[in-house]
Amino acid sequence: MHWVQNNGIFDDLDQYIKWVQIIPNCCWLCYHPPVFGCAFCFELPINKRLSLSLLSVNNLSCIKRDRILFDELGFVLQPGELLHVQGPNGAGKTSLLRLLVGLSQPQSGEICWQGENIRQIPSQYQRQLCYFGHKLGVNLALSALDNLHFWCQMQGIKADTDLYPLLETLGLVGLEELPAGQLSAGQQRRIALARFWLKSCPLWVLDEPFTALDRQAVQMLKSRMQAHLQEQGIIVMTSHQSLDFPTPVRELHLEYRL
Amino acid sequence: MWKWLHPYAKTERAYALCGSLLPWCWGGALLCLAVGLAWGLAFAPADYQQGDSFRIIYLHVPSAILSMGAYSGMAIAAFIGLVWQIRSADMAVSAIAPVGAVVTFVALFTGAAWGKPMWGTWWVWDARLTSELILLFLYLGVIALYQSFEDKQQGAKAAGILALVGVVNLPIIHYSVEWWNTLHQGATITKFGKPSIAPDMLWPLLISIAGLGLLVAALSLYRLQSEMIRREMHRPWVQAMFKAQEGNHHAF
Amino acid sequence: MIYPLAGLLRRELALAYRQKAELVQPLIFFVLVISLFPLGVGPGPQMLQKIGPGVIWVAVLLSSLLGMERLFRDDFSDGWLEQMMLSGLPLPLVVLVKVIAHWLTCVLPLLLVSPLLALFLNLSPAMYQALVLGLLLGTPLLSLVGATGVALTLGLQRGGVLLSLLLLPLFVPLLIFATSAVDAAAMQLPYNGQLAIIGALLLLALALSPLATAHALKISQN
Amino acid sequence: MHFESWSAFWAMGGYAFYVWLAFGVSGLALALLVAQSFYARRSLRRYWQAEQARQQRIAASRSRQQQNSKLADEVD
Repeated sequence: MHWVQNNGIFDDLDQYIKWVQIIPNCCWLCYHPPVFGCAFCFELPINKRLSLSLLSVNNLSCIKRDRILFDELGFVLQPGELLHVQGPNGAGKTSLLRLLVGLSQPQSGEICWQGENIRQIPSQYQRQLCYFGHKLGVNLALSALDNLHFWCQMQGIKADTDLYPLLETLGLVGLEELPAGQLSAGQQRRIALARFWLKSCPLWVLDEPFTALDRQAVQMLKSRMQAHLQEQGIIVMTSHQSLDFPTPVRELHLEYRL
Repeated sequence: MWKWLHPYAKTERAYALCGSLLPWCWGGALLCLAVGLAWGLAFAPADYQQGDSFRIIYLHVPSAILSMGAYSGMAIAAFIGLVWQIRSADMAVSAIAPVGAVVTFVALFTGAAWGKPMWGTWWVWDARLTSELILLFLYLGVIALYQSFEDKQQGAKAAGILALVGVVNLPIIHYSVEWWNTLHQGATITKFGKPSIAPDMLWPLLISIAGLGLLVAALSLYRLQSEMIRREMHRPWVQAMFKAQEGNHHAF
Repeated sequence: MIYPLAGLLRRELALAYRQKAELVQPLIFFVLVISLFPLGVGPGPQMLQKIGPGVIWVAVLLSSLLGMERLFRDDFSDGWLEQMMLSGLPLPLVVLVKVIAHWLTCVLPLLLVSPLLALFLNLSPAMYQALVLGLLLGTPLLSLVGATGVALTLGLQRGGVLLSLLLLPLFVPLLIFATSAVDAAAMQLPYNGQLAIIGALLLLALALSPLATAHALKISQN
Repeated sequence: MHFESWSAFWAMGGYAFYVWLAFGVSGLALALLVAQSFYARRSLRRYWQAEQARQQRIAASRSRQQQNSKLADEVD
């Protein structure tokens, strides 16, 4: 089991559970033995402790066309963490992301949001996440403005805020009312990325967000992501570029299996 | 239900179960078909109205019953696959569909060959023939849908939903066609009616129904096994099985 | 819940407005098919009246198949479907909204050109009335069942022909009852029964088809 | 036995063509289905054997690559 730990203490979930059981009132934030006066040092049942991590993935496996993409994958993500999924083409990065957002169902294993399986709370979970996939979800016949407007309506976001300033910061000035089909690939991706400015939600899932973007747009997205992390958000993303974030980035390597 | 089904959710177990049922099905099918058809063809008395042409009944009725039976079996498998997410059940849908389609074709063809001496034409828009024809189209739809998917697992699930949609529609189609038939043709076509069939004629019929049923079951199970192998080619259990078979050089 | 769904409906209508040409094509096809029949079987008014209901309904089925793929195909390929599935809205309701929008934009125009057909095929006013009532009740059924078929064939590159193979057998009962309603009207007989059955079928489809479609859409994402 | 002779049996009371046509075509259809089922299993097996060979080729090429890189390291 590849347990992606967040502070290097624990190699796997079992070890974590053992540790928590040995020292029942250890600090659930930093796992240290209880310190008098620490607000986080109090007794918590084990399942509660695990549930406090926002997104936990347990024993996940994915099989496509009789090929094991990954199995027994597990990790826990806490607020303010970024998971950078890496691996060669065909290793299952996109499949993992689609499993995480609940678009496809895993062969085995579970994905929990605040301790509850996302299959049990689909709509509640979906309200907490924003997904940027290979397919942008931008209709080429509609304008950038309409695309975002209808997306906001669907998400239940009252888009009383003017969309023009946002489109301006995204470098789409003057293109707001053109059909998206007339824009370049990078510009279309910017339209889709605007969602991360519109919806405030803790979990962002991005699949190769930097491809086809120019340097300025990449920089803008990166700073937006850092701001999100500072607001205790969670990001799961794939990218072939290395992220030069000042904050620590957790990495998950998927290897290509035959 | 779940407790009973769960062990067979593992493909390997389901494969073994199929393997243990198969010899009985093959044997029973051959025996029953041989007895039923020989009895029906050679020993049963001729019908006083239709003469010896009625002997087609020993194929027509079993295949007509089994065509519906196979479809309901397919729909049940699809339902199990849908609700309990059992992979073997999904595979069963794609395994049964071709068998059911062939049986439906047999029912249609024997119906036509019976209709020619009785009604004077190969094809009449008789209610039963028509709904059988639509049933064939439903089968072909399921097969075509399954075949067009590259990802067979996805294809099997889609075919399962189609089978369920079809099974909801089947009674509606059947009754609508029957109603349509009476509306348009009324009593112009003398059907066979429902004469009380003599026991000498009935027994071989029952035996051949059982025989064809077992044949359908055997073929479905055999194809289900093939489907399991195809879908799980790289799993250890298939590897082990093939290696063992290669060891003692037994072809299938 | 209402606000997002209304937004979805508005989006569909806006899209249809942008793609007017695509909507008109099935309509022209419909009128063309129907005007081919008098050329094929001869212009005798009696004959046309006799085959009229069947011809119209077969043409409705065929032309509705042409526009059916619009339901989900574009959304599937540009990723909007994913966004809809992650919107937190119940998928069956989303499907229902899509179907309503599809019916309004693709099928309703068929109803609007139907007086023309009554002229072409020499239908009596009573027959025309039965035809319109049948179309009103029957075409939503077409859209609902069609949505399931489209959702099932979404994962395929070319699902067009397959779609018709899947759907046409399912439309048999509708064809039978709808045409017989018009036939009954031609003979001055009551046709409430047929309409009631179509209505019952519509309710059944309304209850089951969104669920089946939603499930098929989920499968298409796997 | 209902029929008096074999020729009467084959004649089927004058309906020989229809009866034997129905039985023949049905038998043929079912036999084809059975044959196809068995053939499909055989070809699955062939496919598996080809797949085995492919895996071996991949493994061989990998070990060769590793050896080459080792040699290259040694040269360095």
